[in-house]
Amino acid sequence: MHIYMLKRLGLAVLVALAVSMIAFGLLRLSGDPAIAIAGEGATQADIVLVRQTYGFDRPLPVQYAEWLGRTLRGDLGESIYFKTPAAPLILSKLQTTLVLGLLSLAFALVISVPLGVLAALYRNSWIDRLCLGLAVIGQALPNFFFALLLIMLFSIVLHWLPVSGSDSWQHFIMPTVALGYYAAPAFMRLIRAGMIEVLDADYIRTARAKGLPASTVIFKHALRNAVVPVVALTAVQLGYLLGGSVVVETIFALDGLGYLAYQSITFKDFPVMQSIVLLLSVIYVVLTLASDVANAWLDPRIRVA
Amino acid sequence: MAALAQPAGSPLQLIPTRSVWQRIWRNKAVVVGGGLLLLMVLVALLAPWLSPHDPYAQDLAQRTVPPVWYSAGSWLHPLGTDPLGRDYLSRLLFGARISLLIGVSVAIISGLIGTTMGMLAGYFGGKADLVVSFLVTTRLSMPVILVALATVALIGGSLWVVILVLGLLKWDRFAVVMRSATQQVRSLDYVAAAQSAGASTTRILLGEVLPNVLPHLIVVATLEAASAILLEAALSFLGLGVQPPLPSWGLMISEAKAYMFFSFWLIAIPGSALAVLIFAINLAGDGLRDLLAPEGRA
Amino acid sequence: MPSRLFARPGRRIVTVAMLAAGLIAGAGSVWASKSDNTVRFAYDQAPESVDPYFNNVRIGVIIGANVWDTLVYRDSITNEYKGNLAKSWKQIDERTIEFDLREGVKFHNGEEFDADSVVYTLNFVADPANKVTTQANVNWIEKAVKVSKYKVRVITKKVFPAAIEYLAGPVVMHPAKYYAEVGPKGMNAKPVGTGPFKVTQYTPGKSIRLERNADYFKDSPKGTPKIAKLEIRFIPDRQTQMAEALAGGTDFIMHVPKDQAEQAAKVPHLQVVSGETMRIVFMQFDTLEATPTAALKDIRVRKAISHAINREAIVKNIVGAGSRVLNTQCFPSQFGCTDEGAPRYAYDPALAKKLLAEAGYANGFDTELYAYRERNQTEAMINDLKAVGIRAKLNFSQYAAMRDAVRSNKAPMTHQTWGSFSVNDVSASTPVYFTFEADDVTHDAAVRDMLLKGNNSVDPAVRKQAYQQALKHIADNAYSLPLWSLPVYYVASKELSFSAYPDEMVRFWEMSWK
Amino acid sequence: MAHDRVPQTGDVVLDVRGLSVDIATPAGALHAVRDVSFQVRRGETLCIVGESGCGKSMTSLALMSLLPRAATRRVGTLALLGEDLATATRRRINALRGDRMAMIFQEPMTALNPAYTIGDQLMEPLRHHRGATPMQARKRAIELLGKVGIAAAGERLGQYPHQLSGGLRQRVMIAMALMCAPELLIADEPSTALDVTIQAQILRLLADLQQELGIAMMLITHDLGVVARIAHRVAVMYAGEIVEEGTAEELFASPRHPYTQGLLSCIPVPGRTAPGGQLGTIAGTVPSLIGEVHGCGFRERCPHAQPQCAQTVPQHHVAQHAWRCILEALPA
Repeated sequence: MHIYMLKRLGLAVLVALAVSMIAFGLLRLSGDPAIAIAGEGATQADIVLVRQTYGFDRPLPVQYAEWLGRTLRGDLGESIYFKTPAAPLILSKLQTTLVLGLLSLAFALVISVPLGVLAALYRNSWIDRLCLGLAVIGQALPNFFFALLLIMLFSIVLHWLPVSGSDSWQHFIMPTVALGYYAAPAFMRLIRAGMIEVLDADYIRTARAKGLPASTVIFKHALRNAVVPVVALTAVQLGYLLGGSVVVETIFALDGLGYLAYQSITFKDFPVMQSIVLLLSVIYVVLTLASDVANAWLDPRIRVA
Repeated sequence: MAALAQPAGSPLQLIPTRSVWQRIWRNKAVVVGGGLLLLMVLVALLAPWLSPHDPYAQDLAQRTVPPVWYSAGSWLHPLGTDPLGRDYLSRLLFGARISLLIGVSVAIISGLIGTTMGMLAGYFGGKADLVVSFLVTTRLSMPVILVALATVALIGGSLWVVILVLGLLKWDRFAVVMRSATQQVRSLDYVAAAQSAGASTTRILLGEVLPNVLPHLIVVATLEAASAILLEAALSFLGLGVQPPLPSWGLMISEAKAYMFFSFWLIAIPGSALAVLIFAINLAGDGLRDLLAPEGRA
Repeated sequence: MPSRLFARPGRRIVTVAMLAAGLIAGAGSVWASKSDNTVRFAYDQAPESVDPYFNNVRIGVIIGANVWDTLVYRDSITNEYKGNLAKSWKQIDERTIEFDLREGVKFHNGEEFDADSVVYTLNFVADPANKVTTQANVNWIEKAVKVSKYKVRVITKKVFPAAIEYLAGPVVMHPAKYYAEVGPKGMNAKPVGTGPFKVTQYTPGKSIRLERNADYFKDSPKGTPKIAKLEIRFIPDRQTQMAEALAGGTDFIMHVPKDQAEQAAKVPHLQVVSGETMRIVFMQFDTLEATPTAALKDIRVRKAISHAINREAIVKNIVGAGSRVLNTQCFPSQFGCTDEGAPRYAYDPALAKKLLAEAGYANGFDTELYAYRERNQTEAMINDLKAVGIRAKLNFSQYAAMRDAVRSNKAPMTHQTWGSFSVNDVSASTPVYFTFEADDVTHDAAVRDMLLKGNNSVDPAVRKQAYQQALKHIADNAYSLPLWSLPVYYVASKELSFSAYPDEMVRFWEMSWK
Repeated sequence: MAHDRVPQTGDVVLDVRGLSVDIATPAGALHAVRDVSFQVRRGETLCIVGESGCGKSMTSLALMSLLPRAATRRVGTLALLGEDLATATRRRINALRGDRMAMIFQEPMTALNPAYTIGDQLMEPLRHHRGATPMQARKRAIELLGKVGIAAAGERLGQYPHQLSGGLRQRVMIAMALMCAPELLIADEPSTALDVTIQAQILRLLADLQQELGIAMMLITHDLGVVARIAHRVAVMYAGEIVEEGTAEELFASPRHPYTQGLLSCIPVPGRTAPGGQLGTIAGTVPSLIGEVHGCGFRERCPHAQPQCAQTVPQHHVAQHAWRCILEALPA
């Protein structure tokens, strides 16, 4: 267990390093960062000064090492557009996005778990086909299009929900649905497949032979074993949801990381853009690590070895 | 992905036998999805002949004409015109070309990268496997949309930039699936036989392994193509994908969103077309996957 | 003048959704903002900084006028100059104006307004080292000198008759002590002015909340604000703004595209007000040595482009009511603006083709057209260009990104718009693009000299003549293609009473609920 | 040997009459169990013996209402302690299962849920059916684990199935089945999946427990050796039917059905099979049970087959011994 975890931790650190290199490279892709940082109207002397101050004249590996050092200390540079330090700016938006991501994940699970269980219980019946049909249709609907349809229906026609913003819980309903529904089919398929496999297992027959009610059999004995792969997917999906929030946050003008990312990309605000890519990647790495731990914990065969 | 039961006799061999066709025919998902997809491909190929107008020709006197089923519509523009007076049906038909071109090209690029990596990892195992696993993990940890958006913003949006960026980003699933498929094929007798007969590694990989993992490759390629089309649409929707006046469906949605409250059909038409295309590809892909999985697992 | 757009006989279909929207919205009473006397305003661009000297976007100018005050006030109807933070002023010599300041005015943080405020602010922004974004608004200032606590002198670098116009517009007054202490960054983080509204909360990129300044000085020509609270949200997507307006989530949006505005006029709970603005639209050509498209250095090519674009048709069909075709790159009401003697480039694709062939581009050429707003106009122009063989690729981005591309010589052609910071003087428009400043991609010394002569002469007749010569010279050489003036469409709650002005300024202090 | 023991003939615990199980297959209905009737009394062990695929497992699952989805049950009478199970609600069945009747399965390796501890799974029936407190359930679990021969029972409770050997797991399964002191215990090939040495231990344990608790036990097996050791009564199944039923003593002493005879000749029986003598084999294969099935299922393989065997086969009784054959007595 401990060795396994140490190995996973080592891999996570390596991946994070690789991602940081890519994020570092991303900024270099944009050309001379000194010109961008010096801002418009800067003279050649200003640019040279910036280049020296930031060390852009030194070899790339040295620059990378220094940049990594600063990043690790929490110094993400300064937003070129908003002219404030990038780290607090990003952190101030992170909460909204995390809330949105978790809500969407919860929403996806809330629809996919019952549907997946139902489809597995009544496999090959019309219920099963309906659930699978919903999944295929759900995955075919582009989320930006779906988001606009939601606005159209719930804000314009029905007047039930606010269109944009992030001030109250009502503001989160449509973004949550628009972001979360897309993750649901994957969960549903996985839960269905897992449940089908588990429901055929001998220990389910044992549980039924014990006279346990169907709910206990399904939710205690079956689902518990079927969710193990779901936990791994949860981490992956949360990562996707955080990344995918760019589209949804922009449409709903939800003041989160995705919206900031979109703004920074359109304003060519490289330090912010780079930091968000790095931050989301690191979050993903941490999430997968956490899911490995959770998986090991959920499966006694790994936990109690 | 379900395990390969019997790769040598996989249901989708290179030259399907009669019974294989029957199995495919019986799978409704493949028939419906494949049929729809075929229709869209035909429409895309025949777009220049099917289109009533030049998809780029503007007519400022005929702006935002509604489709024919509205009282103000006319058969001159069956699906109406956009706010610059361009024929919507023609744009939609040409848009199918762009979406399919993106789907196919991205699947080919990412397929080449991912398959090479996956096959090398699966065949050689050991260090090659470790390196590929590491690359896949690293790739997975990067948010695709964001990296694609940023890259397109940095080097400028165009059709080929979008294709290249997505192609370079979406190889992960190919690598994962090809790796495990190759691992299984590798252990089969005839591969061992070919090895002992002194066939070169390249030959074994291309001649023995690849044909056997091909069905899986096709399934992944289908699903990745769908995902690439959606991503392009999202990028174009955010204004960082292909550039106007190209009639990409994502771009058409993006351009129509300003008018959605008053001329809903402007957004509903390309939106539905996109949804139907993705639906068809996914349905066909899912169906193929079911055909491959012996226990009929989804 | 603003014209109200009520149900205009439209041949276009009003969708079911829109009718339903209108009915429900009309029936339902979601006038939360009316009851608490708040106006919710949505705008598409977040300013880089709230400090008016460090952004050059419209929303920055609007916030500037509502949160800060200027020494002078130009009456929005009569265009007459009145005292604002200054009670009176007099010209001491050609380059010096003396201001008598109003006493007892306090900044939002309690700091007192006096000569120090003026001196510090003007000397700070005039110093190029402080890198004010809006150089054209301040680079005429040499310095400000304190005479006594309430008397100050402003000295211009050269003779600069438009000084009062600028001091009535973008040149706002900051509190000396606070500004010295926190600088532009602190001013952005926590803005402090003397204006009718004070900032209570600012979240960069998201929103800015304002509150009526209860201690606003009584004698201000702006008058006491009537609405209690103002919430400005930055919503980048126009359709989200429109959705908010339809859903009753905002009370006021502007820059609504013509088509949408015409449809919104049919929604019962909304009113649509439109009018011409000072914002001019023009196509900028990079004719510098390092231009990305060498063809543009050839005058025949530029003339061909001028003849290729059907400005009348675009104005009529896309730009909308309250717009007119321009022949020189300035707004007609601006002092010194005229198209007298300037050539008219009529729509003539055949001539355009001929000119291109003469220039050696019989098969046209490839280039890029940069743009940042009104993309439908850009696309219509690309279509016209294509018709004569010029293949222009659209490069659409945010304003700041486009501006950087222009300034770094990456944009061969640019679909520009300019609102002159609402300054009613040519010195605020044409010279920005032709006096070797950052946005000048022509660098014609003759044009520069004529424009500077106009800027820096006292005699109105001399100024007029200089500007006219410059404008004609620019048009003769087709250095840029003046396109049209931009109308602005405001969509607002029917309960809101407000007026629209050609200067595109939103005067929240005048607004009230019916 | 079992026939040395005197069966205590008590009340009828399980009464089965006319039980049939059909399984839907793409080729048509498979008649896995056809018109089976038997009784199990308190204090007795009924062994159902037959080759794999003869329907004995389906019979046991049908009794517990645990048939797979594709299978359907038809039954004349199915009564537990006089209570009709055929028409009982699912809720009632659930109330009886694990409480009044319990079952042990063939595969101890997979019959326990890998996600929960032994203790949790052991205590579940008592807590659910009897509303026992955790303390009570734990006490009972420890007691029973001791009874099935597991040392350090308290520690075992916190362990997970994967930490236990196959034999231990089957003991746990037995203890679990006994938690609520059922009247009827059905054991479906409880020892088949285990090592030979463990097999004997588990069977002895079951037999001892049955004696000690005096419950009714139904043991499904294909192993006549097992039957000989612990059965009071035996039912021989072939092709979905019970072809012969009787006390273990009588059945082994004088098998009446040709199939039983064939089976018995396949195993070495001390005192019956001459050392070095040839063991018999039954030629042929089991008939397909798909579609219409009539007549004697064994006729294709029967050395005594006659044309009438394809007709309805009469049943013969001699005291408690019953068999189905057109012949009243087999030719010597």
